[in-house]
Amino acid sequence: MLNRESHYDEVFDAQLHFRIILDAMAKPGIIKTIDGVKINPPQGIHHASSLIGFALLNADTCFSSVQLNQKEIAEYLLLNTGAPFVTEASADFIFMDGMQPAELIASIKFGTLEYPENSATIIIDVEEISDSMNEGSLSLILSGPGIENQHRVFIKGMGEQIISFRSEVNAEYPLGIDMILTDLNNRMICIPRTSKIVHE
Amino acid sequence: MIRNDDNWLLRVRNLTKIYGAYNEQTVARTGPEFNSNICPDNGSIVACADINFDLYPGEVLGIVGESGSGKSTIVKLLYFDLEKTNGEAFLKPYENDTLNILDESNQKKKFIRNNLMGMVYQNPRDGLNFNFSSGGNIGEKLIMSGNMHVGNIRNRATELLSKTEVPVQRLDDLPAFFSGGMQQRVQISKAIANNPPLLFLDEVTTGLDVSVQAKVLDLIREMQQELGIAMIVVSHDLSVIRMLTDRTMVMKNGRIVESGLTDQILQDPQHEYAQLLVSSLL
Amino acid sequence: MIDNNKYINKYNFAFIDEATKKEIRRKLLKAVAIPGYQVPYSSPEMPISRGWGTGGLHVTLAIIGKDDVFKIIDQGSDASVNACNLRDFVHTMTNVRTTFDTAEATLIQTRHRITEEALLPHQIYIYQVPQPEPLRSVERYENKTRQMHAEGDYAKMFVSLYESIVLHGAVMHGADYPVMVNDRYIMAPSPIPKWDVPNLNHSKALHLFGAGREKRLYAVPPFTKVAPLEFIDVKFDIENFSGKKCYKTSSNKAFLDELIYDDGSKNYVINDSNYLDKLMENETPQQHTNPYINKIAL
Amino acid sequence: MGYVAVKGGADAIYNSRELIEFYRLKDASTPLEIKEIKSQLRLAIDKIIGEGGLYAPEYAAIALKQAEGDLFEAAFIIRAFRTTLQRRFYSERINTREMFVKRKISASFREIPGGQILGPTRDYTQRILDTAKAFETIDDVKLFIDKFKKQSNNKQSEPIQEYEKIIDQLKKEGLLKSVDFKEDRTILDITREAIKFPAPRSARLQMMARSETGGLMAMGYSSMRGFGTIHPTVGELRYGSIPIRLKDPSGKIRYVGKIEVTEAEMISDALEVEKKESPKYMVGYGLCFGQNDTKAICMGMLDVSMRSKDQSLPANDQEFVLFHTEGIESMGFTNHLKLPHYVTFQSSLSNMRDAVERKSEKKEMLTKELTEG
Amino acid sequence: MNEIDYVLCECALSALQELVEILEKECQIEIVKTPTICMTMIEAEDSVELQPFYLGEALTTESELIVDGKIGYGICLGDEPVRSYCIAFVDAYLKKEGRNTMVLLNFIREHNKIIEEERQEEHAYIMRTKVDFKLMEQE
Amino acid sequence: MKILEVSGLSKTFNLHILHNKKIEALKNIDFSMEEGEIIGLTGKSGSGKSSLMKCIYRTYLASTGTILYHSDKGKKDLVQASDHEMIELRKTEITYCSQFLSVIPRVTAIDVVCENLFRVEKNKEIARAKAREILAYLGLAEELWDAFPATFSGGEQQRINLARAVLGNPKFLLIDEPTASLDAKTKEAVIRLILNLKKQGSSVICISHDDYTIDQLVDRNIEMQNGTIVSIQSNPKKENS
Repeated sequence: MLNRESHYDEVFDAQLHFRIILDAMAKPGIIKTIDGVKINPPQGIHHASSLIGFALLNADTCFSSVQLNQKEIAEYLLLNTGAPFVTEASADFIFMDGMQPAELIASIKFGTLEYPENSATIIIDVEEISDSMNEGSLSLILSGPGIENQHRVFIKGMGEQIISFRSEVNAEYPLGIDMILTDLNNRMICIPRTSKIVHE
Repeated sequence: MIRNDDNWLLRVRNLTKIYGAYNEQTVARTGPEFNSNICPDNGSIVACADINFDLYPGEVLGIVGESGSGKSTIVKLLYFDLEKTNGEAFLKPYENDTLNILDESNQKKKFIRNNLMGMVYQNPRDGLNFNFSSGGNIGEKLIMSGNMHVGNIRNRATELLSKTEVPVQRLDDLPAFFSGGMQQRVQISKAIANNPPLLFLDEVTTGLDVSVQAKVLDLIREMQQELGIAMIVVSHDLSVIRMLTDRTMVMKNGRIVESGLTDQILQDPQHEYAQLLVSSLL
Repeated sequence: MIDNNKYINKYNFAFIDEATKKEIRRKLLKAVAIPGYQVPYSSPEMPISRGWGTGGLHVTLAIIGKDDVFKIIDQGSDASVNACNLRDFVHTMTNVRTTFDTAEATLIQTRHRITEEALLPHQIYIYQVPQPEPLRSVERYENKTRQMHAEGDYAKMFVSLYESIVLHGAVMHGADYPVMVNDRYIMAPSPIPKWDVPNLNHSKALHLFGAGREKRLYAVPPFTKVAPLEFIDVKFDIENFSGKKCYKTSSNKAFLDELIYDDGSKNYVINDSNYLDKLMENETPQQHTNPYINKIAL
Repeated sequence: MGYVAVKGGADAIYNSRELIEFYRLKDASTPLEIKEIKSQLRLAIDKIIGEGGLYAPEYAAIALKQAEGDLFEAAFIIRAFRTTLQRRFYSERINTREMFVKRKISASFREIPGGQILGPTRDYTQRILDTAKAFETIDDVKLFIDKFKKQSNNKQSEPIQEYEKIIDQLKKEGLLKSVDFKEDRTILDITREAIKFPAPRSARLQMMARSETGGLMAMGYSSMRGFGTIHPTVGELRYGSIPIRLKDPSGKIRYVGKIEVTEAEMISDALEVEKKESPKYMVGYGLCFGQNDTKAICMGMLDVSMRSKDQSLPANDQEFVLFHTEGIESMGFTNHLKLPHYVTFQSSLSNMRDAVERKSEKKEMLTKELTEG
Repeated sequence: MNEIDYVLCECALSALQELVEILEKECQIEIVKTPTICMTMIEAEDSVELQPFYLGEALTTESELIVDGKIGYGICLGDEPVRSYCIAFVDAYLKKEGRNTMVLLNFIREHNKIIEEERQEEHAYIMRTKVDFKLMEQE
Repeated sequence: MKILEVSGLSKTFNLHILHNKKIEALKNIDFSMEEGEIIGLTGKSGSGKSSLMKCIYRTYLASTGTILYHSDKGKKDLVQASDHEMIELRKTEITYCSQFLSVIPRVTAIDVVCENLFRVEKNKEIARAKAREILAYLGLAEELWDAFPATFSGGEQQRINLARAVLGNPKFLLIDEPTASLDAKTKEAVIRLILNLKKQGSSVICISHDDYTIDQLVDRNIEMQNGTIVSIQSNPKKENS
């Protein structure tokens, strides 16, 4: 049985977490932590991703989840935010797992030239986001707006394919998608469409 | 036998523009043989249909016909002022001459309009921005092609204005205060600013005084000779067609009823309507 | 039975209801992701007039938290009446600490100026924008300007600069000088003087713009290229204060206000009131550096 | 000394707020009761709830008092108050045919189903200033009410009923333009999503419902007077109350109260008829909170004119009509000119002086050339 | 006869309050949501083409009570905390076991009659302003 | 080497607007000509000389038959060739010089003459120098060179027309009445000019009513009557030369 989260303050927690996301979106690749509230999300979605959902979702927007435990996650987010669950093709926010097939990205909203903001934001659960190299992690070098020169970040638990699909979808700037990555330790980074990614 | 069929500059196939609902019958039940371009079933108007032709580099093609025959529609479709209902157009100097330019993105169309085509409208207001000076109008085209040097823009604009016999001291004046003939010459300067290989002229002398008409026509002839630019000249006036064009298409009710060398059309017209049209020429 | 507490309405933290705040926040994230692009938003009514900073307030109230330190200036001054009014409103609705000190603030809302003191990486700089559409002067219809942005079709804008150069020998845009952001969008930097425009380029802080009446939000993230429009042979330049200096500090390296006295005589004073105060107190506030300011001979 | 924002702005605005309060109260007259404002300034309240976009007559009365009777300002206060409230419910779609009719007239026919019911209207009050109102007492009021209630009806009292509409008749005869399903029929909420052009009809109607009456009237009038092609006839104008129902959180549909609205159905020749089709009428629709004939009629006219393909006339131009009838916004922006602009002005001054200098240099050079040559 | 909610929304507040004060004595009440003002967006449609659109919002008061384990919602137009509470109470009360239906129904019946009479009276005043062409011709 | 082979050529005008009246202008014309040959066309007015010439130039569309032309770029049937090919040939190889100058207002005599040359010779002064040379040779008064030909006499206009036709040394020249209204001296000059073209390899078909011109100019003469060829004869005066 999923419960309404009672410890979450929809005024102040939402504000605090939004500011962290805003800061991360303005400084792509810089690692932030999103934490501080006791919640009990269902299996298959990160604590941090749930908090991002709480901060950004409500009845005026819509989301999709393509995670394994999709049904339960969808119910959980709907119950706590009021946002309707829709197909990924029409969703404003999409929750996914870093190891899921990247083809999903090709079928989501990426805006029009007149209204490029009418595009999806994807929240991707990965295993670990770090400043230093670990066994099996992807090494990404980001550059573009928000980054002074370039910035290196290491991601574990995300398929390389996601990066190449993203660059395909984002080829015709300003069209594109924006990504938020979270890990098991409540760390997060943002990768807006403007970031150029080189991965090694 | 030799045929240099691949030498075209612009290739147009099945170009069709219909206002209103469209079905098979819309085209089949209109045209010169029905003496109407309004579909009896649904009232749709067939502005032009099944237009096919090739234009070669440096060639001047006339389109003649009464008003409402669809002649202006063709150039407006090709210049992207109107959205086609059907059909294809290919342009040799474009990046890939197997792409239907009518289906390209707006951005690509803008590029084509700005660099590979020019248009001179009957009404100078359609071709010129009356809030900008004549230099600014020409500059707009140059800037679109990446010329970001004020001095160079002014030099080129001066050159173009003198070529089109607009007094160069009018460079910084607003064309709103020019005479009709001079507005038309500024429009021509603007149209050829980026040396396009193709120029459309839509009734450019209609509405001008006779003496001014002659001057504008001379200018166009001269430009054509000098620049070797291919042109499509739309006019209801056969003397304009005779003076400017190599080939002519005669239109009626949205269809081409005859096409041929201009002197042939004028001296040996085949189609009944073309004969009627020529016989009315003084 | 309950007490009849009719007409006793408690205002929400930061005035705006949470649903609307969320909408503004989502739009702000998109604005940051597409620098210089104007994102339409619902723009709820504020208890101050349209044109008096409602867009700036929307941004401030949607992002402000209990721990923020809020500064607001109008025309460079912390104590201008409009700034006082909005500061009072924000404080009443949030109870956050307010300050005049640029360095201490976390959120700075402004009308018509960037502070003379350099901005810091953790600061968010919020602009009240009267007219967000830089192309409005050359195209009055919204759907057409939107098309122009969509296609990056900016020739008309440059022609208007060309016309100004031809007519007056220089681009006559004073405040609100149009800029190109991230080589893609032409953006109105709000009516800040040309003096301030170069400070947007590769700034350390995040800049958020709110146009309430026109219902648009846009942003310039830190370290983003912001280039004033110019020609190869006619360059952008900042206001010319040559030969003039602040009568209080003798400084000539700041945006100056011109004072006209009753007898018709004139004087100049540093516009940014907090910066002026700091200089008067012999503090050494860090000023912005940019090629235009750097070349001014002391 | 020139105009410079000196320190002390905070004190000045505080004192200014006090001063305006002083001017409101300085005569130490009896404070106006909200109940009295609400009932005796009924039409002012109707304007405020309409333009404020919030049906809350009591709050509108408070706003009117607070704003010293300035309708713009009061509507503005209501709009701002809206911002602080959560929108918790959407009503079931209202049905104006359920209206408890208080006024119902048609200009297009002499006799209409249910008859012409004038209802409460100021149209025939003969605007002769009634100085007796200066001496009105509570006794006068009571006397009037007693007398009014006792007036005998010279007809049998008719049962309350719903009436057929003129447009139903025209529809039956096939004289109305059929629904154009190519038109954008989405329902947009302009208070949640910024309006985009071309705007769907739903957005235009919503925006007009909260537009400023005077602005709508100016635009509607322009269309009738010669800057437009609309020659409308009032098909039917109704004023009355309609029930509001909504789904409660358990999903049950509940009655929650009634609101008063004015509805106008404006008959006009259809603008663009498909060829071959016989001419048709189209109906422009106006609906607004409270009793406001002018607003409903003008809204109905502009509804028609904005559907024209010819965008060259002011009243046909969506962007022009909708942006320029938004009273609260235009009031705010015109008033913002009062704010100091000395930084922008200084910047423009710098340009201007340089340009003047360049011009005079040029002139000097010219005169030099002339005198020397 | 009109629906219960109609009567509860339109009847005199003092009478309703009196009724609820009597009924609530015998009940366990938990206030889940104290009466709070909020907004309801009113959806309308044009009468000819049935194009739906939003007319504007109405001020609404909502509350949520649990009465002897049964949930009740009270929603009404205007800033009406007491009425909202009473409606929520009645909503819940009608679901609970051992309710006193008779008292409630009597109240509804009685007040429905009052409301209808008032409506009829107002209607009569309005009908005086009807233009009667036939009558005028006769005179 | 043949330059032109006409076979089975006929031309019928179908006048729709005159109740579909049919006029047979040419009937079953056969002849061929060698490169460098000058052929004269003679016959009464209305015998079909001009029609034949216009069919070759494609101002008239032949009804049946073929007109094989040996261009520098290969063989072409001028009846079937596309309009584009005809335009190309007219610009580079085949020139038609009519009896009447179609006057272009406001263009000087020199520039009228140069018009075709301007297409290939971008340096206008070089082109004009060539034009002056020819106009001087044809004896057109120098003061007329920069005047507008609209006001010229018939003879003056004809010289302009001729100069224009020969300026680019066309490979194949069609001339209608080149010497009609010229004085004896100019007539001589024109004849020499055309013979000179022949020397340079041009082939010429020339319509003339003037026996002297025919005698001096043509290698063979085709006589026409009622749209058919009645005789093709070599010019005895030319056979020896």
